[in-house]
Amino acid sequence: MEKVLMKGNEAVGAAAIRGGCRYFFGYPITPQNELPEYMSRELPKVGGVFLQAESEIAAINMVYGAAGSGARVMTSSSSPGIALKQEGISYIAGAELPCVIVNMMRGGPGLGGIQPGQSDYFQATRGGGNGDYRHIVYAPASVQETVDIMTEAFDVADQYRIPVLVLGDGMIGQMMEPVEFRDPPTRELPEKDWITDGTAGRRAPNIINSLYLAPQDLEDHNRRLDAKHRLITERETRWESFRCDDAEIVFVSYGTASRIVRNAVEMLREQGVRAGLIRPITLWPWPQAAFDALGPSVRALMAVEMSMGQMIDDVKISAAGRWPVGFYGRSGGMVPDQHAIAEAAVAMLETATQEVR
Amino acid sequence: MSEHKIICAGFGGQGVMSMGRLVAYTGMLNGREVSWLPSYGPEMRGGTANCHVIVSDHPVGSPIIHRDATAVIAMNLPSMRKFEAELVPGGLLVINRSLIDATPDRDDVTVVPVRANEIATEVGNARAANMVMLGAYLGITRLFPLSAVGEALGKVFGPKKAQFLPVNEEALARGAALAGQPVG
Amino acid sequence: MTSGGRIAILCGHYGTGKSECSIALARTLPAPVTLIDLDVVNPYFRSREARAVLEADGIAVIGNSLGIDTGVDLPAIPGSIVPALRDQQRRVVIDLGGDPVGARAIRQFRPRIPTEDTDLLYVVNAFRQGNRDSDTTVASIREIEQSVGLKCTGLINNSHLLGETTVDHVMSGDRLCREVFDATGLPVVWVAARPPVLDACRDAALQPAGMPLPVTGVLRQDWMDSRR
Amino acid sequence: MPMVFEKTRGLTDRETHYCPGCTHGIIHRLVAEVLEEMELLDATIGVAPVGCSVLAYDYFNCDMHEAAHGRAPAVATGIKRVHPDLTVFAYQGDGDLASIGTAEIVHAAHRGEKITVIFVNNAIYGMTGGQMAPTTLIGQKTTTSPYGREQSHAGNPIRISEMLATIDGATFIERTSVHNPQSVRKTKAAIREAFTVQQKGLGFSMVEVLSTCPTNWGMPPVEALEWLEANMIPYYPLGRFRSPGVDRTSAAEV
Repeated sequence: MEKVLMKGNEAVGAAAIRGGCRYFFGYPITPQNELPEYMSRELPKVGGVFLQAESEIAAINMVYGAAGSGARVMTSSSSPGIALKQEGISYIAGAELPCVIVNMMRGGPGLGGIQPGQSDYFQATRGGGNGDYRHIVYAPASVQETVDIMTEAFDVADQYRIPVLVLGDGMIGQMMEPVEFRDPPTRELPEKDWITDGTAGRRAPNIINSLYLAPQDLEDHNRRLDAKHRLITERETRWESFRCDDAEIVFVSYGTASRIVRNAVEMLREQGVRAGLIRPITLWPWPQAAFDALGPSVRALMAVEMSMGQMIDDVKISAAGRWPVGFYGRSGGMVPDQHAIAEAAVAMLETATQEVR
Repeated sequence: MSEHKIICAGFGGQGVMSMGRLVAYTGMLNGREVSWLPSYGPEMRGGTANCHVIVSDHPVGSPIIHRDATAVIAMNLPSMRKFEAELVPGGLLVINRSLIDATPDRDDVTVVPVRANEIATEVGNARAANMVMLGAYLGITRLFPLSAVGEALGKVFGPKKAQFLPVNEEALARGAALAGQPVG
Repeated sequence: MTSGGRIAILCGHYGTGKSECSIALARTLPAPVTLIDLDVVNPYFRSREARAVLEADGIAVIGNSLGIDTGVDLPAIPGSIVPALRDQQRRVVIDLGGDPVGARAIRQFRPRIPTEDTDLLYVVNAFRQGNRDSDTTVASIREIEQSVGLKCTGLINNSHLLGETTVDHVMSGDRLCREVFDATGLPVVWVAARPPVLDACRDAALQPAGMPLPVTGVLRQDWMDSRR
Repeated sequence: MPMVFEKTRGLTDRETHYCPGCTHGIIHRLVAEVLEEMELLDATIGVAPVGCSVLAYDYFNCDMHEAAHGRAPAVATGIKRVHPDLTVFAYQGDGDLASIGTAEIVHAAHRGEKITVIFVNNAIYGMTGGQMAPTTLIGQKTTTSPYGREQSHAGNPIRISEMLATIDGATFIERTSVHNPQSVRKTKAAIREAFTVQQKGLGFSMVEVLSTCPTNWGMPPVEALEWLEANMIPYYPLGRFRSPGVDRTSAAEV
């Protein structure tokens, strides 16, 4: 198929519709407004429904209702709006409903700013909602990757009956890159025999619910969810390892920040410093295997984030004391600079060398 | 490795965004790797606008241009002041002489002054100043042949604005023609 | 006689130990006994959680109509309370919710409760804020009486600090209860404490007012008694 | 001999958990009977709230969703937009609808969402142990208004039907009660009318039903019904506030 130049937010909308999305419930917030605007324009053309809700809370609860009714449904927002949706996300995860949520992150905390950020890592991977739940988190680094993930996201959500969060940032949402729309790999999807669509007198009522009165029942439910989470970890973990084979320092970075790090890697290589990059594509499940595959050449890891350091916690868990873990981050909508990243890496390697001596 | 990192900047309404999109689009249609990143938010609403465009032979790393712009196309004075510092030594600074009286601070870059507004008015559309500027840039860098840009123009503006195509193409050509003239 | 009523309703501030006393009383009284947990205020430490222990002792327990003792904060008061109240052969212990408003849940059954055959026992714990002196305790008794629609008939001295309780604590409660008696004429019907503490009182020849009511602490003892 | 009482197919065989004398049971039955009589049961999706009726999904014999506190109208919106041909209703209490969920109910009405809401107003939070509701009357004692609700501190009780009746999208709004057989019959008629409005695609419909809570009000069931009549109805007048083609902002006797 021919390549087209698309803005990230529009491309997400186009890919979602291609992925089967027919219902969108949302509430405006910068920097993702092009997405609901696109959906309001395009969904009616394919027989779908766009509805601007009165709040993010209402929007996610509409998603809950539509998902339980068997629809392919999504919502989108940016950081503070996603914070408001956490209640609904927990209910959706608890009731095991499939849906797709897009967060085009901006700077925080609070009202923060509208420039790109990655400070919702904890919110995305730990969840701001209550309870022992997980959901898949994709962190694409280009418009093309966003499109590929969005096209597949509804299948993934349906396969596991789980919310899927696509975590971009203002940069991913606002930038234009050439994209090609491709069909995702075929997945075997279970029949949706649990949805509410009227019994038609043919079956017992279906109930969409996350309430368990007996503690033992709730524990059993949580054990089932946990087993599902393990299965997803086994099958759906994705990452990219870039020039890690002989690397002495390995950066860990995702999304927009990882693109800048990739430039820093090239720059360091030109200077004779053997740098590499682990780029998690799924933040949950987290690519532990990428770390276990690192060779003996590695002397240090360095997390690079557009935050004051959130993902670094997972990097440290994965390092498990095998390597020192450094950090470089910018926040508030400031974007890291490849030169500064490279300098931080060189400084860290020197420290690591001194410690070895 | 050929990589062009261009910052287009000016007032809102001067067409800096579409100028950048046109470069990205032309690059894509000619098999190059491209990215286009706009400024967004209050800055955009407040009147000034800019976008970062990268055209490369390799996949684009960061879409952000930071102190490594190969060219800055500045449509007004605040834009020149803000972005000339982003240029690499030897970079290209195309400035709209119709609106910029001052001289740049940088003395290690090639400055190309273009009386874009006057030329645009001459070709019959005052709003085509951006195309004159882009023409000048292309005339110097030879990034794409003008015909390739013309083809992309049709796609960017769509059939609804087809009547503006000839004017825009002429503005591009007039800008490009300046490239042969002495700089200063 | 205060200890002789067929129906014993235990009331008091929350945290005074109504539920443990209700359980202890249900196990002390002659069979058949029904324990009715009418606490619709507190989600934890409800006497219904001791259902297994009590049923093993032959005591019937009425919790909520869902048949689930934890995990629900619905009042879900079951209709089976009415036949239990009506059964003349049966002793009934009713564990009320804390404070006057919590005690209100029993009002709906007021017409079914024979005043002459019912005790309203106020549980005193001198180490809870609502029982810090005689005046506050009397005021609390009056409020609950109004809320329940019955007159209080006696006191249970359940002054304790959980696992840290000593005879001194029991005797502090005894002093408070005697002051309340002076002010109201309400006798101390039971003195409730863990068996070792009751034994220590006896060994020290201390004689707190009331009949000894051994409380064994059956509610969530796994973690409540970790310091003992 | 005519059958005087027959269990409706609209309810499951599950025994409800409601306290003796609680009027939720009556209201459940009325909704279920109407759905059955209108032959809608097999094409209906209900939404249960958080509150004493949190388990309503076990009692109604149709597809059901459990919703988060206050969000039932949003959940019902999502369902209705996916299944515009099915009947969708939400069953909500006063804490749920009149407090935490005011934005959701106002905007569902405002959009003219073609759903039916059964709003049970008993002036207290039953589930969590008798706390003050937005509809708690002045002077009424609850666990969080132990000295009685005071206007200067907590404001006046909110009249939801009157408020929603000012919204154009709210096609049918009626307040009824269940304190005597006559009012029960009127409630059933109102519920039928509300579902009819939805069937005809005319817009949003809501029936507010004044209800009792013997447990948390602290009174025997019969006394509770009398209390409702003596105290709630004067403040919450019964009647139809809006119906197709008619919009009023004060109650009118039906």
